[in-house]
Order: sequence, then C-alpha cells, then structure tokens
Amino acid sequence: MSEPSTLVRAKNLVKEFSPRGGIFARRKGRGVRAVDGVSFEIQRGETLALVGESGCGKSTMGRLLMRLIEPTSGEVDFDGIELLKANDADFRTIRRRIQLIFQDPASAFNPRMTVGAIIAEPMRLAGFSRERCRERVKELLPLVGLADFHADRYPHEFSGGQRQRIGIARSLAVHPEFIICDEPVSALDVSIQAQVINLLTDLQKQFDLTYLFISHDLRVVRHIADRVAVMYLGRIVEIGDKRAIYSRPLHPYTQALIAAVPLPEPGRATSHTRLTGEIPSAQNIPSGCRFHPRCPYAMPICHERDPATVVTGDGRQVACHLVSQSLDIQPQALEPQRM
Amino acid sequence: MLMGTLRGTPLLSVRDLSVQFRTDQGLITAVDGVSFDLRAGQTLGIVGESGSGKSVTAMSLLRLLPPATTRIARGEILLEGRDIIKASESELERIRGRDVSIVFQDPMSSLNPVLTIGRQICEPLRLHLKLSRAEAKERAVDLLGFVGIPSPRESLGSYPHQLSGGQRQRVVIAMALACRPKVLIADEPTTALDVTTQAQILDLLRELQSKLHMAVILITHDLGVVAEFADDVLVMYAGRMVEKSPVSQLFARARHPYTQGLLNSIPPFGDQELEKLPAINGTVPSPFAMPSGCAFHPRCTFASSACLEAVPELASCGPNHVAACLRVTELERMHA
Amino acid sequence: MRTRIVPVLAALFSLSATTLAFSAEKTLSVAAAVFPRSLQTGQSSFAALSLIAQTNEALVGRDNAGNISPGLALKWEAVNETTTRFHLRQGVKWHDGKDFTAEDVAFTINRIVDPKVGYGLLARIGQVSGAKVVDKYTVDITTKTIFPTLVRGLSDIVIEPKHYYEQAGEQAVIQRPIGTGPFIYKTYVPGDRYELTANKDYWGGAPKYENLVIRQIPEAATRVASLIAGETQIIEEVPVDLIEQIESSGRAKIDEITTSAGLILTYDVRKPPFNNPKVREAFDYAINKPAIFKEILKSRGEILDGQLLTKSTLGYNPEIKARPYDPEKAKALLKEAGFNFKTTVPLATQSGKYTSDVDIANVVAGMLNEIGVNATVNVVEGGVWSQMSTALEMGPLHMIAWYSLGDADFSSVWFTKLGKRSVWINEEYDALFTKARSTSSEEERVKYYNEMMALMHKENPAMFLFGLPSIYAVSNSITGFGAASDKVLRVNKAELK
Amino acid sequence: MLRTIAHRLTLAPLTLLLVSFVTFIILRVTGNPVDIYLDINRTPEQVAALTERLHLDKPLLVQYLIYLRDLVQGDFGQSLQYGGPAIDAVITSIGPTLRLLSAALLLAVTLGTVAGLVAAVYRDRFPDAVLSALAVAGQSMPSFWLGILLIQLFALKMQWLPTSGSGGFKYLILPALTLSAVLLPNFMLVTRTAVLDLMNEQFVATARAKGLSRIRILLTHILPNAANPLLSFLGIQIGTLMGGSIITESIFGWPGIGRLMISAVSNRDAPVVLATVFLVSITIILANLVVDVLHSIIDPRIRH
Amino acid sequence: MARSLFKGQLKLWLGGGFVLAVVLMAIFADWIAPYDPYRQNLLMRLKPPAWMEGGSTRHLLGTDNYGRDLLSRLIYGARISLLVGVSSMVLSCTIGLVAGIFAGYKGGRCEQVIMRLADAHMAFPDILLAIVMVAAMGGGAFNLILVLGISRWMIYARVIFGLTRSIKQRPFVEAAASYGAKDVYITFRHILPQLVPVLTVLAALQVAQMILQETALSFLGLGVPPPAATWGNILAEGRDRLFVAPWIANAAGLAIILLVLSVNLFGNGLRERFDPRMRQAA
Repeated sequence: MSEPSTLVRAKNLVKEFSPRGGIFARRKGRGVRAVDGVSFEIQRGETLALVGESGCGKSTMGRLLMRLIEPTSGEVDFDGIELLKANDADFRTIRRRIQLIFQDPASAFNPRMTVGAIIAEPMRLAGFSRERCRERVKELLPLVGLADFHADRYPHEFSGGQRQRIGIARSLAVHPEFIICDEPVSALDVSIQAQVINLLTDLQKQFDLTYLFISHDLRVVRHIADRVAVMYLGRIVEIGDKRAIYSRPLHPYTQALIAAVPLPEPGRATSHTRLTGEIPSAQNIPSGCRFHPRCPYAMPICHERDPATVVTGDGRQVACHLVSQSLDIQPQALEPQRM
Repeated sequence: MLMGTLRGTPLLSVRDLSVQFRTDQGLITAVDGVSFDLRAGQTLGIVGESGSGKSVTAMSLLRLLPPATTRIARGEILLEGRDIIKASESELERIRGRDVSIVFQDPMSSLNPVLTIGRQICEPLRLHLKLSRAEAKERAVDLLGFVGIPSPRESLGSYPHQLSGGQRQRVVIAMALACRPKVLIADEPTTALDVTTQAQILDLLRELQSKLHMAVILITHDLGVVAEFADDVLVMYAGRMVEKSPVSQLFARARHPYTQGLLNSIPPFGDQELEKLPAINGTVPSPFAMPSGCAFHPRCTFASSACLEAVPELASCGPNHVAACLRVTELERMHA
Repeated sequence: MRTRIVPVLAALFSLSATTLAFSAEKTLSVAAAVFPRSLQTGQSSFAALSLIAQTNEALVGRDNAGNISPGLALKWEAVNETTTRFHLRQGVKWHDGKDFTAEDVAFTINRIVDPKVGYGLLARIGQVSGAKVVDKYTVDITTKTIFPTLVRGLSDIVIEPKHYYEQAGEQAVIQRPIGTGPFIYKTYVPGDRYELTANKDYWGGAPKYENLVIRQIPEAATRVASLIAGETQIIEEVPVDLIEQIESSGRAKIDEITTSAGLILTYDVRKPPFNNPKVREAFDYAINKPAIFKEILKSRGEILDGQLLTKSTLGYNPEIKARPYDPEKAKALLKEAGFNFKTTVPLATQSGKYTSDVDIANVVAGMLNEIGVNATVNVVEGGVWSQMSTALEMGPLHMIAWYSLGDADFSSVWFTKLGKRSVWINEEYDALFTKARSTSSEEERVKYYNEMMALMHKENPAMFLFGLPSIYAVSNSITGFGAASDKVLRVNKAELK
Repeated sequence: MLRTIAHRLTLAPLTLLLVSFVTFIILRVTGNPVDIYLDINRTPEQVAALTERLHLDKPLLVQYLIYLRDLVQGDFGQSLQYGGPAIDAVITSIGPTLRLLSAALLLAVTLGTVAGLVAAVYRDRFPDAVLSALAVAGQSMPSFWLGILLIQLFALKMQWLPTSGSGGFKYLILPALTLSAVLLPNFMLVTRTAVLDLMNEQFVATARAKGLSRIRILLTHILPNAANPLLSFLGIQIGTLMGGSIITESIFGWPGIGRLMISAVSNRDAPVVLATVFLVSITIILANLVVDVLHSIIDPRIRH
Repeated sequence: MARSLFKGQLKLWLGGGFVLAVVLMAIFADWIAPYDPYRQNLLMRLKPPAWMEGGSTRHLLGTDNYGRDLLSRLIYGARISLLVGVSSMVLSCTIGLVAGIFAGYKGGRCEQVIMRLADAHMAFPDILLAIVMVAAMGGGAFNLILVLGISRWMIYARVIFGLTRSIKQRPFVEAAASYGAKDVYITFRHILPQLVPVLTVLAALQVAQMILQETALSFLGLGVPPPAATWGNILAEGRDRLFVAPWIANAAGLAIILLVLSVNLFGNGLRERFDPRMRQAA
C-alpha cells in the first residue's frame, strides 16, 4: 500500500429522482431523494465498504461517483480533478480510471458477445488496437483464473462464479485505479463467494487498486473492508475504521445491523437488540432523525432535528443525537451536514 | 392435540427419497437418497448451495412438483405413518395446509396480488376447518395479531402490495399456520429480506414454534441462520445428503470435507482476521455432468482415487451424526 | 359483473328485434341495387326516381314499357305553340289530407325552372319557362320555344306539395316527403332501407298489402340469395349469370324488358390518341360485340346498330349497321394512325350502375389487349365519377349509358353544347338537334334524328355497344308486377299470394 | 388508477386531433366538394354559395381550424351525400355497429376464455394441440372469406339464416360469428399463455400448499389474475375489432358505420367520413377507458 | 420438452417450405403458369375446376368470369400479395424500429411524443386509415405498400420501445456506458442485436397480417385495381358469382389462408426456436 493520499472525495452528493410525468401532466411534487447529502473520502489503496439495507441508496451512490447517474448537486473529486465539472475529453480519460463491477454477473454481459469481446470492449472504446486488445485479453484471463480458450465462449456457458471472474477481468482491462464493486458476491453461492473475495483482495494488492465495496452482507464487509460507511435512507449514519465500527458500533442502526447478522455459532445468546419495523420508503422520509421511528433510544429531539455529523475520538463520524450528547457537543455548534 | 405423537417417535419420516426431472437433455436426478426423521417440536435445517436439491426435497414432501416433468423415483415420505407418495390427490389436498404447511422464499410472489390478505388467510380455514365466513375472519384477525401485524383487523382488507416485505412474510406465515400444522416447511423464508427484517422473522418463527410445538424444516443456504435456529442440520450437495448431525456438533466438528469447506468459507465475524478466506475450489457440478463416484471429489482437497469410483454411503461418525465420505475416519485421524 | 352485463346485452339484442315489427305476410320487400343519397327530388338517377315515385307522382304517368298515360293530369291540350294546358285529377289528396290543386303544380314547376334551385332533372323540361294557375284544377305550362317533348319530359317531374314546402321548408321535405302516391313515407335509412305504408286513400286504388320495404343490397349475389331465401319478393338488377340459378330454384321467375338505354364507350376526342378518327374506327373494329352480347349479356337487351339509339326509340335509323368485328383491320388502322401501343389506355366505368358494366368493360379491355392495345379497367366510385364528369375529365375512355325514354331528344341532347356533357362538339349535329326540337312535326323530327345518328356513326365520338336490359326477379308469390324499361319500381298493383 | 385515466383523457384529444387532421387534409387535398356535389348544370351562384359555406376559399389550415371550431360546437357539417347533418347519419349507423361489436365481443370472450383455459389445463396434450392448431388456422383466416363460407353454408346451402341485411336476431348470427373470428383465436392464445404463465407463479404453489384443488385455484386464483393481461389485450384489440366490422358489414350488408364509411369515402362525403372517424375514435377511447376502469376493479395494484 | 422442440422445428420447415414454394412460384410465374393470366376467352367463361362436372384438365382450377385461367391468375396473384406483404412489412418495421429505439433509448420528452403518437394511432383502426388513404390516393401496389406500411408502424414501435427500455436497464448497457460508450455505439452494438430475434418473429407474423390486410383492401375494391391478378381481387370477383362459380372465391380464399397460415407457422416456429416463452407479440 502506498502512502495514504485521498483518491476520491465526495462532498454533499445529492440525487433526487424526479417524479415520472407525461408531457401534459407534469405533476408537481417532491422527487425521491435516493442520496441525500453524502460526503466521504477514499484513500488510495484502501477499501471503503458501503453497507446498508435495500433501498438505502448505496447502489445509486456508486453510480453517482462515476457519473453514470448525474448527481443533482454536490462535488466529486477524483485524484484532484473535479469530476462533475470536467469537460467531455477530460472526463473520458478519468472515467477509464474508474470501473464498475456488477452484482448480477448473468446480466452484466451482452449475451451475444464472446467473452473475449466482452473483456475487450472497454479497451476498444478507449481506442486500443485490435491486436493489443487480443493480447490484453490473453493476459487478463489467467489473472482471474480463467483459461485462454474461454475467450471464444459465450457468457451463458459459464457458472456464476466464472462469470463474475469475467466481469472482474473486464473491469481490469484498461488499468483502472478505482473500482466500484456493487454487491459483487451477493448473487453467488457461499463456496464461490470466498473464491471471488479472495480474487478481489489479491488483485487489489497486485495492482494497488482502490475499492468502493457496496454490500449488504456485513460478514463479507467485515473481511474485505478497511473502512465502513453505513447508509440509512440516503444518508451515511456512521463512517469509520472497520475494527472500531464492528467492535463498538456507535449509531443505534449500526448496532442493530451488526446484531442482526446470524452467526455460525450455535447456542450464541440471541438477546441482541432487534429493530422494529422496516426501512421506510424514500418517498416519505421521517422528520428529524430519519432513523427515529425505529430507534430504541429515540429522544424528543430526534423527532425534530436532523442530527449533525460529529467526529468521535477514534476518528469516526456519526450522525446521532445520542452520540453527540454523550460526547457533550452542542449540535447547533456544528456545521450542518447539508447546506 | 399436537401431542398425538409421542416425543421420540418421528412425526415425519423420509426414507431414501429420490426425485427425477425430465428435461430437454434427458432425465436428471435432482434429489438422490435423502432420509431423515422429524419429531414434533424439532427443527431440522437443510443446508445447501443452489442446485443442491434442498428446495426440491421440500416441494416433494408435499408433492408440489409438476407431475408432468417430475417423478418421485424412490422412497417413502411417512407422515404419522401414512405414505404421502402413495396418497391420492384429494388426500394430498387434505394434508396440505392442514398437517403440513410451507412458506416460500419470496413473500411477494407467494401472495396472490389481486386478492386481499384476509381472503387468502381465510382460504385454508374455510377449506380445512370448515369455518363460516365470520368465524374464519375472526380467526384470521387472531392469526395476524399472532404473527405481529399491527392493527390486524384493518389489515384484512389490504392487498399484498400495500404491505412491506417483512409484513408480507408475516402474512405468509400466518397463512401457513392457520390450521395449526404439525409440520412447517420454511423454504429460505428470509433470503429475500433485509438483515434486520430477517432477524425479526427468525425471531417470530422461533417464538411460534415454541408456542405451537410444531416440527419445522428450515431450508437455507445460510449456515448462520441454521446455527441460530435449527436443532439438527442436514447438508446437501448435488442432490445427495452429505452430512447430518445435531447443530452444535456440526459447527464444532463437521466431518465431511464439503461441510468443513462451507464453514470455512464464511468470513469470520469475531476478532480474528484472515488474509485469505479458505475457499472451496471449483464449481458446483451441473446436474447433466455429474462426476463419477463422490460428486464432491473434483473439489475435494482430500479426494483419493477411491472417491472417483464409489458413491459414498452415509456412515455414522458420532452420536446422531452421519456423513457420506469414504475418508471420514481417516480425516478424523488427520485432524486429531 | 355478470349481473350487470347481461341486461345491457339483452337490451341491445331486443333493440334489434324491434326493428322487425312488421308482420311478414303484409309486407312486400324489394331489394334494390343502388340507393340515392337522399330522397331529394330532381336527382338525375333512376335509383332516386324509383324511391321518390312511391310517394310522389308526376302530371303525366308512364308505364313499364315507357308509354305515356294520364297521371295527376287527366288530360292536356295545346293552347298555343308554347302553352300547354293541363286538366288535373280532382279529389286527389296529399298524404296529410290536404287537397291536391293547381297551386301545387304551378309551385313545383316554377320552383324547378329557377336555376338557383339546381334541379337535376331540369334538362327533361329545359324549355319550360313557367306555370300558371288557371283555376283550382287547371294549370298552364309555358315554354320558351316549341317543345315537342314536354309531355314526355313531365313524366319524370314529380309534383310536390306547396303547403308543406311553405310550412316545413326544403330540408323537411327531403327528410320526410309527402306526396299523393300509393305509399306513405315511414322511415328512410340511407344505405339500408326505405320503409313505407300503403296509402289507403290512393286515387288509383289502395295497394293490396300494408307495408312496402325497399332494401338496398348492393351485392348481386346477396340480392339473389335474399330472394331465394324468401326475405325479399322482388329484386332489381339481376346479374345475367344468375338468371339460370333463379329460374332453376323454382321459387322465382325472371321478368325482363329492354330499356331505352344505350350503353356506349365514349372517347375523349380532344386528346391523342382519340383525336384521330382512325383510332376510334380501329377500336370499333376491335370489339366483338355479338360475342359479348351472347356470353356476357346472355343475349338479353340488344346490340346497338352503330348508333346511340335503341331500336324502339323514336329516331332510330334502321339504315345504320354496326361495324363488324375485324381485329386485323383494327390493327392495320392503328398502325396506319401511328398509334403508340405502349401507352396505357384506362377505361373508366362505374360498378353496378348498369347491367354487367364491369364485366363488359373488362371484356372490352381484354379484346383491346388482343390487338396489342394496353387497355386497363378503372372502376370509379360514385363520388369520384361525378367529380370527373363535372370536370369533363373522364380519361380517354369511359363507359356510360344514356336513357332516351323513347325519344331521341333525351339521349342525343348529351352530345350537344346544350347538354354540356360532350367533349365531342359538332356544329352540324347541334344544328340538327335544334331543328328537331323546334318542329312539331314528328316526321321531320325523325328525319333530323336519323341524320344525327348517321353523323355520329361516321364521326364515332363513342363506341356504341348495347341496348341494356332491365332484369328483375320476382318471387312466385307475387303477381301484378312487371319489369320496367325505365327502372322505376311500380308495385302498387302487385299482390301477395 | 387516476393516473391511467388521466393519461387516457389527455390522450383522447390528441388522438382526435391527430386523426381528424390527417383525415381532413387527405380528403380536402384529393377532391373539391364543389365538383362532386354540384353537377354540370350548376350555376355560379351555387358554386359561390357552396364554396363559401364550406370555406373552400380559405387556406387549408384555416379550413381545418374552422372545422374544429364548428366541431367544438357540436357541428360536424352537412352531409354532402345525404343532405342532413353528417353526425345524424353516423349516429343512426353506430347503433347497429355497436350491436354487432358487442355480440362478437361476447362470443369471442366467452369462447376464447373457455378454449384458452382448456388448452392451458391440457397443455401439450390432445385438446391443446387441436385448439392451438385451430387458433393458428383462425389467425390466418381472412374474415371476408370466412363470411363468404358461412353464407355459402348457412344461407345458400342450408338456408337457415339470412344472407345479409339487418333485422331480427337471425340477421346478427353470421356477421357476429364472422367478426368474432377476428378476435377469438388471439384471445384464446393470450388466455392460454396468461394462464400458463400464472401456473408457474409462486402464489399458485402457495395455494396448492394450502390444500386448494386445481380447479379451485384455476377459478379463484388464476382467472382473476389472467383477467389483467386479457383486458389489456382487449383494449388493444378494440381497434382491430372496429376495423374488422368494416369488412364484416360490407360482406353482410349490415347497415353500420363501416358501410357508411365506405360509401362516404367513395362518394367523397368528407363531413360524414370525418364524423365517422371521430365517432369511431371516441368509441375506442371510451372502450379503453372502460377497460382501464375494469382493470382497476380487478387489480388492486392499479387502483392504489 | 423434446417433443415441443420438434414441433417447433416442424412448424418452421412446414411453414417455411410452403412460403418458399410460393415465393418461387411468384418469381417464376412466367414459366409455371399454364396461361397468360390476363388472356380472356369468352367461350371458356366460368368453367369449373377439373374435378367438377363440366371441368376439364385444360383449366385445372377452372376459369373466371372472362374465361381467364384461374390457376394462372392465382400464381400471378402471389406476386402482388408477397410484394405488398413483404414491402409494407419492411416499411413499417423500419419506421417502428427507429421510432421504438429512439423513444425507448432517449426516454423523456422524446418517448412521450413518440409513444403518445403511437398510442393515438393505436386507438384508431388501421384498416379505417388505410381505406381513407387509399380512397384518396388511389389503389395500386405502391400506394398500398405505403398505406399499409404507415398504418402499422406503431405495433413495432411499441414492442421495440418496451424491449429497448428493458435492455437499456440491463447492466451490460450500463457497463458499456461506464466505459464511455456513446449512444450510437450502444444502440448498434448492444441493443439492436438483442432486438433481432423478436423483430424477426414479429416481422414474420406481420407479413401474414399485411397479406391479409392487402387482400382485405382489394376485396373492398381499394387494392390494386383490376384486371391485376391479386388474390383479393379474385376473391371479390368470386363473391359476386358465389351461386354460379363458388370455386373462384374459394380458390382465392384457400390460397390466402394457406399462405398466411404458412407464414404464421413459420413465425410461430421461429418464436419457439428463439424463445419458447416469448409473448404473443402480434
């Protein structure tokens, strides 16, 4: 790992999906804020895991970072370059340095293309010669544990794990620095999951890659991440070092999340905190702290005021009134999370 | 009334169950020689990866597989001594939903989208218990309250899409429990749910089981869920059972290399950190190209030449513990 | 759901049942091929007159053979060269009970001759200048010149009630006509049916049945089927091919009559190739008229003798004979004329307007093909046809029939400047026509007519094909009905068995 | 639900505008009504009067706008063919057409649903093979020939039914049969596919696990769900059915809107053609609205 | 399963074979047809087919009203039916494809405009539009192709729109976009190839519809004008002679149903081959 320096910095990212409407019926109304003012940094060479339950906005977040979805507002800084303001040519070269690995390896490929063509596609789009593409494919296949002859086959001839390897090979094709892994193993069987996770960590070491690892599986995240960001309803509620978060989660949601993980330890006491209710729809976000309706420790202030993000002693950032109070910080003294 | 069977004698007894599918490419054996016993109040976890035959086993228990393409090739399914395989369609209809119920993975698609949940819960009540419309409705309200649906009476008129995922699964469970079945089969009941919801549903199931003293078959791919929930565990691989034991024993001392591999490949959650996860190499075999001998041998680090030839039988390797591995004793010695 | 849908459907079906409110025994059903667009008087189609004549009558009657008889006028005499006096039938009542008087006649005639009205049949009495009431039952009609065809022309002009026009207006008259005729208007559904009830007080004797329904069934085969199935008792425009079928069914018989219509193929003589008389002559030689007459018309009607007029029409020239069928000569003539065989020659015709019209057009085109002419058939719909004929742009060839009503004047007029329909203008012909119109001597008129026919035969403004038959099929259960040479339905004397 | 109805309602004026515009322009460009309706004996006064009445001296677009203005006031213009208001002719004709359509629809829907259910239940077995083969044959059958065959058989040979025209119930049978054949095969196939698809649904397995019999599942679980795709299909097919009625009407001399349309078109009676086109579109839009409402009655997901 | 595969195969061969035979027949009509289809012979009018009383082997299927050989006319008639059927399909397919991809890919206002147009058009019977247009523009093969082509574009547009939109949401399109692929590239490389199977099946089935539509218009007298030998014309002429010469209408009717049936079989066979679960598209 090289010297810690920031590769990606997201600041106050917001994505609001506008409501659907016809040409005549432009319905007035609030859009859905899938991502609501998210800021974080990723250091070069590290793995930041973004965890949360379905609908919390973590996948949208990943796509905002590479402008696959255009953010409504906010800033993304990649290696010192303001991504959202970059012109087309600049953006094209930057985009090559950021790659995405998809959750469902079955649908991530055009079923009518051979594996070779699939892996070569990013290169061809980047203007590589046919010859170089072929060579690079030959390099990449063994790298991800596949054989040369696989290049002429079609995706449907492969198993799920193998397909994810193809996806990884494709994402590596143009020598990226930053890879966004969107639930890369959640569609795989347990025994295959481990293989792919190992591959990802090997590659990270080999090519000095930086990962944003999006997942709902806290066990996998526990293994692969350096730092963890927990998202709830479009916000990051807690972000910090993996060990700190897993050993002593501060935000009640993080606590509940970790407590809910079923562990292969029969007889373990099950007296852990259970959340009631379920994650509300992003269309009607609760007032105040958006977690308060499910929070076992909710206080009157939680109903009214959006908690500000505070930094704890171990460098963690948490957005919770309870934490702020225990730290004895006046919430109003802090800069609000979003302008 | 659930005490009709004495503790100790099995409520459900499956012997050498084999199920075959007719496909375009020919006949395949999806489940081969599965046997287990289930007593009232007991929970059996069936664990396996996709294609291991665990869901097919579950569906066969109620003979829910389409007869046009499936065939139960061998075996017996004895429910309180009656063989379900020999039962007529009308006998089956009496058993289903009354003696044995099933909960599927995806609560959304398990519910008919155009019928109210009240109507769907009342269906088995009216059918099996011959309740009147009003009686059934009252029972449905009770049931919904029982599974933790807030304001159950109002919910009767709701449609599935108006509920959240967790509530839907609660409704499905209420439906399955409507006639107080002796056996509840839960086929990946929490896979489609979020972690926090999964925890809630598992808690609910556990609570219901202890209240109703049902036998539960829990089918899952998640060893963590099994560890929290089951009394006994049956591990399946490529259609065959490879190991069966009480849950504590399995997690403490798995005997089959596959089970061991499976346990090892779960990322640890405690304080220890691993550079690399111990993964099982290779992939699950296709049902059309089953390896000879032990189906696991191509992926097994301990495979010997014998494993290529003989299909291992289940052999006892401890109290209530069986495993289907030729080298189970050798390995035991190796580890010791 | 079911409970709500059923009554709605039941209502829909019962609705359809109520339209059949007539008792079948007392109803005469007639199937017509063509319906007019409305019941407006003055439309120059026989289809219109045939419907209008059920309710309204003319001063002068006309029978199936075309003979003139007293109608609403009992008798008439010339007062001077340009005035004719009509003595009206007394005691005739309109359907609303009002008396029919000379006022009505004067009103009708004076209305028609007003050019602003645009009365389509005005040409029938084109020379009339007006009408004057002499007394309640006497009226004088004056003409601009001597007008020998006045009386015959009046047989096409129905008299309309003055009081009704004044009370209700023209639209109402069209929507719900009132007449003196044997039948009273009940409903008219354009394109479908005209329902009438018998006029019990008809001066000519009440019809022997209660209701008359005239249905439009455009498809000939369906018309025949309806007759054989007993749904209709009389059908018009029987296609010649089906005659045998009807006769062999044992349920109906054929009644036919030769009409006064001459079916001709008109050339556009203003433009090439038909501005060349040799081409027109060649075409005449190319068509085997006797073969068509025998095979297509099954020898019904007649072959025109090289002239516009049928044999029974006043003015028929017995000396003219049709040019014989001689394809070799036709080819030779065409070559001589430098005819361009590559150009297409479309032949415009209407469909179902005249007996076997499309068939004849197709066969003619086929025969032209035989001599190397690239002829095609262009079946033109009614609306387009009238558009084309108004613009006098019918294309190089078009097929049409002119009715003479027994007197050459009525059909030969269409080739004069006065008739406005001809692209062939011949001063000599026009002069002869004017002379014929201006003499009161029938002998002289015939002489002029004969000369006109001879001139036309020589000049060939059109190919003269056939005198058309009018073929009806009548159920055996009907008596007292006969085929009409003018295609006007006369059913008031019919009886249902 | 309100959304779909609102969608329909915004679509309605668009459809009407579009359809009337296209028809208006086509008809105006291709024939001058003055030439059609005033014959050679016309007077200049008449020409001037008609030209003014029909605004023919104005630019085409202005003519259309004037037409629209009159339309809004309920004035479709005078029929050139029949003299009276154009809309009257259309209204007299739409009754028989609706009668024919509803009879055909009833036939097609009942027979199609039953046949589709049977085919689905006996999937890949003899009844399915026969019904599916018949359906494909039916799809390939030109309705006009079917009409002709029916006339040959039932009217000419057996003489059971009238050949054409309108009147009592007997007159309705053959046209309704012919018209229903336009829809029936497709309706059956859609039913079959829908039912087969639904049979694979998890909730059907759940219902079976509850102990419900197959027939009960078919009736109480599958059919209500199948109604959904079937209704959508019906919505799309209403136009086709309307189109089919034009041909059917001309075969059987049924005095409906189709025959009126054909005669109006060939006589260049623009006001009647436009009024017909307008009413047909409105009928289809209304029918689709009914379908939408039924949709929402059957499917709670749409309702909420 | 294997049985149904075979069934699909059988449909494909049976349907395709007959269609091919008709195509060859149409192309080589000059050699195959025993007579000139336009050659009249008044003495041989309305002769029944060879197997009926009064028929002769000189005219296998009998003659029509003008003594023209019915078999020859049917053989030549295939030309028009196929020409109009295929050409109008190509036209409407092209319009629909472009509109559908555009609407499905671009979305937004573009989608609104195109799909509302398609909806509006859908709410209007295509035959009605065809009647108005043909009546105004006149018959003839070219006009017919134009009219039929325009009258059905929205069927393709709707199917293609739906497919494009769903393909666009598939991750591989997103993947391509993430490498900086431009819209045109994505359309041609990733979307079009996915559309091919559906489009092929739809097109095949639509040819059948187009042939039916052409014959329907000809039957109403709005098709290619006589004396052109088209199946619709023959049927319309035959209808007027159902009493005396039912074989004319029936021969043409049979020809139409056989061709349309084979095209349908072929299309269904294709559908089962490409995707047994593909929805009723047409």
